[in-house]
Amino acid sequence: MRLYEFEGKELFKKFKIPVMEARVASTPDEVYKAVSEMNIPVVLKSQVLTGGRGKAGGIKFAEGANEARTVAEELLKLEIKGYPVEKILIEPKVAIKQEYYLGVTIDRAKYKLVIIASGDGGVDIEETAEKNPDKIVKKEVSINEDLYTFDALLLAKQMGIPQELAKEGAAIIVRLLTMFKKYDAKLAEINPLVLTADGQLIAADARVSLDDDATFRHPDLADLNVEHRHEEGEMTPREKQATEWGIPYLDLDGNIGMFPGGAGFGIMGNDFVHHFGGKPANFMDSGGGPSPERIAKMLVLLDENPNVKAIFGARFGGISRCDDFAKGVLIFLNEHGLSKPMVFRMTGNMWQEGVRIFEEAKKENPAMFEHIEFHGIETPIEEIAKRAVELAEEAGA
Amino acid sequence: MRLYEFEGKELFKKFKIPVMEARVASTPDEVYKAVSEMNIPVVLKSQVLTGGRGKAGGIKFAEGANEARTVAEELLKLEIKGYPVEKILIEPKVAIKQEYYLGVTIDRAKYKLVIIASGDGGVDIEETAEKNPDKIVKKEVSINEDLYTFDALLLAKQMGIPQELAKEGAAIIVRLLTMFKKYDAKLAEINPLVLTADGQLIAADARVSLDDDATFRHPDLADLNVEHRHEEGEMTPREKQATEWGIPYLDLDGNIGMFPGGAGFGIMGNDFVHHFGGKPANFMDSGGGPSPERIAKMLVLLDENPNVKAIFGARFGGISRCDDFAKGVLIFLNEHGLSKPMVFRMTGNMWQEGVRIFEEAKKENPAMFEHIEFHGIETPIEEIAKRAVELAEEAGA
Amino acid sequence: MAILCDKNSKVMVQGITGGAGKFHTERMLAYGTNIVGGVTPGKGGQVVAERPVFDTVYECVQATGADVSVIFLPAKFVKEAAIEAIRAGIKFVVVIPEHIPIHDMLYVREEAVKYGTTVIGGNTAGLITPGEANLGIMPDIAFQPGRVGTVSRSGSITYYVADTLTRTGYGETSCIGLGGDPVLGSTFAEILMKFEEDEKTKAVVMCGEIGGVYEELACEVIPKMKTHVLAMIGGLYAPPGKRMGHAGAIVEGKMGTAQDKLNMLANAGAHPCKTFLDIPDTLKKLGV
Amino acid sequence: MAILCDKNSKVMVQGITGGAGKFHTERMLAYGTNIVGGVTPGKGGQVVAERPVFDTVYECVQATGADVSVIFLPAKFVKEAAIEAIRAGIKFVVVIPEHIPIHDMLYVREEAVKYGTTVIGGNTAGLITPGEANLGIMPDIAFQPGRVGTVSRSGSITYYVADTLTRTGYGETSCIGLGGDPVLGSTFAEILMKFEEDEKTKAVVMCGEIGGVYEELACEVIPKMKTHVLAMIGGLYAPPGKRMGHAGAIVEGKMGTAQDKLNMLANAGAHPCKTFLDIPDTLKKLGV
Repeated sequence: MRLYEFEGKELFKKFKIPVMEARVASTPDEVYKAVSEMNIPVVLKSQVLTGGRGKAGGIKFAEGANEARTVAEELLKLEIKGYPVEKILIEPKVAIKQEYYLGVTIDRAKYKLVIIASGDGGVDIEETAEKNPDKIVKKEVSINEDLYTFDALLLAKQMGIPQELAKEGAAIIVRLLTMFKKYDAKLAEINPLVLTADGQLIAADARVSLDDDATFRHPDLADLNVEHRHEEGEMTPREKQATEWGIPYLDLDGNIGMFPGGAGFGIMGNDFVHHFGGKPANFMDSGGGPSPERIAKMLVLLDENPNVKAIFGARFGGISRCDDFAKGVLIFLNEHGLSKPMVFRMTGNMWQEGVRIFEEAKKENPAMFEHIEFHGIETPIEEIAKRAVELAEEAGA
Repeated sequence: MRLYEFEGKELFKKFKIPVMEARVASTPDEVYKAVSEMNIPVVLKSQVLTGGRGKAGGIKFAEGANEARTVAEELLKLEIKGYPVEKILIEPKVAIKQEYYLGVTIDRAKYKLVIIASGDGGVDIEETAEKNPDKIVKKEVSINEDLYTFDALLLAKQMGIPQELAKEGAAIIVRLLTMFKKYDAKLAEINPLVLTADGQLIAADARVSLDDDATFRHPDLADLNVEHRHEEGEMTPREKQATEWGIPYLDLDGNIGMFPGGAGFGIMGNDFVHHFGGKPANFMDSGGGPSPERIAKMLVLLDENPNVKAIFGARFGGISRCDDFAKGVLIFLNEHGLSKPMVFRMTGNMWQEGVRIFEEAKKENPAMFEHIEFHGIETPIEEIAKRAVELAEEAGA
Repeated sequence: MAILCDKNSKVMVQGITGGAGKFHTERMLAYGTNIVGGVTPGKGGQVVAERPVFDTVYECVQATGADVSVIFLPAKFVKEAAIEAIRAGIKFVVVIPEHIPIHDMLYVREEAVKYGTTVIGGNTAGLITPGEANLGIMPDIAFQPGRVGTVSRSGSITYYVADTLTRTGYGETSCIGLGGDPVLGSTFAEILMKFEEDEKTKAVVMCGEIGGVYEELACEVIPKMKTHVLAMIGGLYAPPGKRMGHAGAIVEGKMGTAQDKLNMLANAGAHPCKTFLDIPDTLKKLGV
Repeated sequence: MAILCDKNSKVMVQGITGGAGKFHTERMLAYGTNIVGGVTPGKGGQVVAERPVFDTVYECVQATGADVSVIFLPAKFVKEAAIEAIRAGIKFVVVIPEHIPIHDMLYVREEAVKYGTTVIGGNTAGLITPGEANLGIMPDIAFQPGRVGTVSRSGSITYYVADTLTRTGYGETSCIGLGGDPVLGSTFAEILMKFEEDEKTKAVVMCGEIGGVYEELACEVIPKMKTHVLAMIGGLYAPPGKRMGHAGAIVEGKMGTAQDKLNMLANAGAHPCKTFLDIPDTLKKLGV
């Protein structure tokens, strides 16, 4: 769950990481009002859940309220990497003496938290890391260890914070790590951490990602108006529908509806379709042990997608049960009906029972199964993928 | 710093360790009023900072308010091991099915926290520990480790808490340890932890000692009305005076005023006096690096003590400075005057300067030094002790 | 032979009294897995599938000698359950549930390393040593004793690979689901080294995925291995994933495509496969 | 020879810019102690007693090679300072201040054990290796190079014992103040074993006190020692101390009087002394 800059800064405030006195506005009028009250030159920052905002013209300055309103009108029309700007963060314009980089993330290979610091902050930090790795300081911290002030002080000095501000810098490092641990963060980045002309250290930007799987223990995030949301960007209507139903789903630009079991085969099944000359219309994950109702909803998403010409199904019952899978398919067939050809393979946990359910239903209502080809363990999955590509070609023709 | 039972239970409440709904009263009328309102049979518990209260008749039952008043009158006249009863804790009388023991302390030899638990709680727990050590369960915990619920659950079962209450017991164990760590405790004891006839686990007593040296980080203790106080018991007027001045001081029953440097020689100097046939009138510790003003106050305490017949001084300047020592003695001589004979030895850090100060003052006012014999490194301290015993004998005769 | 669990392993189930725990305990038993007991705090003394239930892992280990544990519990209880198992002396812990908070897995990993315990998952289908033991949620239909090991981030891929190996007569020594969560109890490299030490395993099929760092780490051990490694990577036709901020790029390096991962593995000495059908072809060429 | 610190040790001072730190740094230097620098966070770059001041111990160690640190800081800063020194590779840490919170010392001890560092104090007068190094606040007047080691809970007792040894011609190898706080960085047993390994130390005088557990622990190592141990205990005429609650009695056993402690030590093979004057008498009898 990625936070907007203004949300991240609310978290910073809670941990006494210094940020500027700021306002958030959604319309040019709100911007005008805010800047009138602030009555100083300001910077207007588009709030989008993606990087590269500055280069895309999403950050502008304004001397007064009238100029701010005009600038806001432009910004609110912007789309940055496909994300429309809906909110603007308004902050005082300050003179900057130095930009630092400070970030905390998880090194998954070493299973450690890592603090990364540099005296060379700003947009080109990744380039710095690649070309001048000695300008980047890293410190690994075990999850069950505290960071002591002396470690932070050393980092602050190594990143080039001047002697008289090093203790203040150290405090910011300790607080950022404390926040990281307290809120189950995956990323907490201050880039840049600025040294202002009047000698203050301030977090000028905030990029924070929290672990969706740990939000259950942070009910207080709601007080910060931080809501659960997509990792990045806006969703298509179908993706929104799927999210409401709790199904991981992404629209792709092909024509084969992917109806897999498990995220792993969800990914590899798409590769196979490509491999045999087709193009998937979506990515989908059933999740572990989906209920029949969920299976039915997955099919609804595909059947109602006009791009889908044929459906490729695969069910290898592990934690999921083939009888539940079969029941789900039947719910879909009875309540919604299938309008596309579908080929699938079903095996694994409770597969005999699944087959029995299908055969019974087919005996009762053969028409319902008219567009369905189903296979068991005897057919390699590659054959099913090939057949799905054929079906889509036939349907598309 | 030892807490009264009612204070300890305030801390317990803060950590959700179950205690009974209780009242505290200081007069028979307050007791009457409290029990009238509670309107149930109660137990009245004398609040004293010592153990053995039950055996000394400090715990009584009362069926109603009138009886409670009468009982309270008796209790408030009690002195338990020399400690007058000034407050009474009033709790509902409950039927008890089982008494457990649960304590946390520090094992100084192993440098670990230790949880101690037993199914055999109550006043005889130490006897149990000695005679049936297998009825005592211990669990060591490192200071930088959390106690997991599974550890606590195992302890709860091992101490014999019934299966259906074991999770509740485990929660109490975890909370007691959390409290212990959060408040820098030296001891946190629930004895007994009772299982009531209606199936509840309740902390029926609370013995908590906190580390005086860590109170600086617990300003919130003031909200619980927990004040800094003597480890056990009430002080003599001179001990109170010394405490106000910040000087560790205890009255003893001899006649030699002990004016040592350092706690170590404070203790061993007393042994030496005994060894040579004398008896010290006090124990005192100058603390590290005492100021001249503090030195002067130490002498005031001794000179004004009518039991003191002679003063035995020793100063080995380490963190303390002999010049400060000499200045302090002079302040005392000038502002207060010495009415007893005194023998002392001074050496160590800045001793030459100390000697110079004395000799200059003596030259100016020899009368002021009439009762003073002072020695340097050439005289073994044993000789000084012997001489102090002689002086006291002469003065006492 | 097998790795991590065989017919002599004494297996316990944490969360044995829950719906999934009970269901899969019965399935695992039906497969012949040597399940000796289970744990649900507060439910000690009960019996599930004729196996005793204990309140704590310590008690279960004392009474049954369990040395392997399979966890079927809601994600938020996994941290304590896994650490309990590790501290009680369990040497192999299988974390079936998905969506384990990442920080929790870091705590679990610290303990696992300290005690020398192997943890797989979260979000793993488990491990199966065909004919000997089935830990977790894998369907037994696809598996047959044989000479190839498998390790995969995804349960469904494990089934398909085993299905292929079984159909083509190679069979499997042990099949491991590394897990699908972003931070996992074990790495590909660690599991590959365990297969390397297993005499019966003649080749290992490792199936990775786009994203994460575990495939790249495997490249450090593959050159040292005598056992053949076959590699598949899911997401060959997916766009490259996104790194988390600059920090991610600085710590984990530039994000590669699935094809980059496959190339790295090939350079390290692994044999790349694009579909499951490539696997038997490759094994044949290698003379396995 | 000496223990823990000699003329080759590179000594740093934590809190060197404070009043006590500066005063004692100059004193220690005057004695000839090889002080190479000091640390006060935020004051790096300053100079005290012609020695460089650093912000962190790490920087000081990098620049000066310091391997011993003496801490002169308010009690509440000692935990971090000691842990900083330990983690930066300092092998001997002297904690001069008193009233260190007990829990803080437990944290320090965990780190010390992990890194193999010796910590003495809190509330110690320090260590003196006569003629070589003086760490802490001991007056140099009482000390002279020689052949007896001393270890004491109290600074004042250390001075008196050294005074006695010096006056009677034995002199000292190293004199250690264990510290007066209730929980100490090192135990008598640990320091005794260091003296045991020092060839020049022919006997050790250990001075304990009523209360605490450290004297009793010494009884475990004395029987294994070849070096003679002389024991004094303060508080022979004091009433027995009070245990903290039942828990204290259960964990640390019944509280003995000072006489009990002295008897235990005698039974373990130590030679008991009642006054300082007994020390040279005993050494003479032992032929030291």
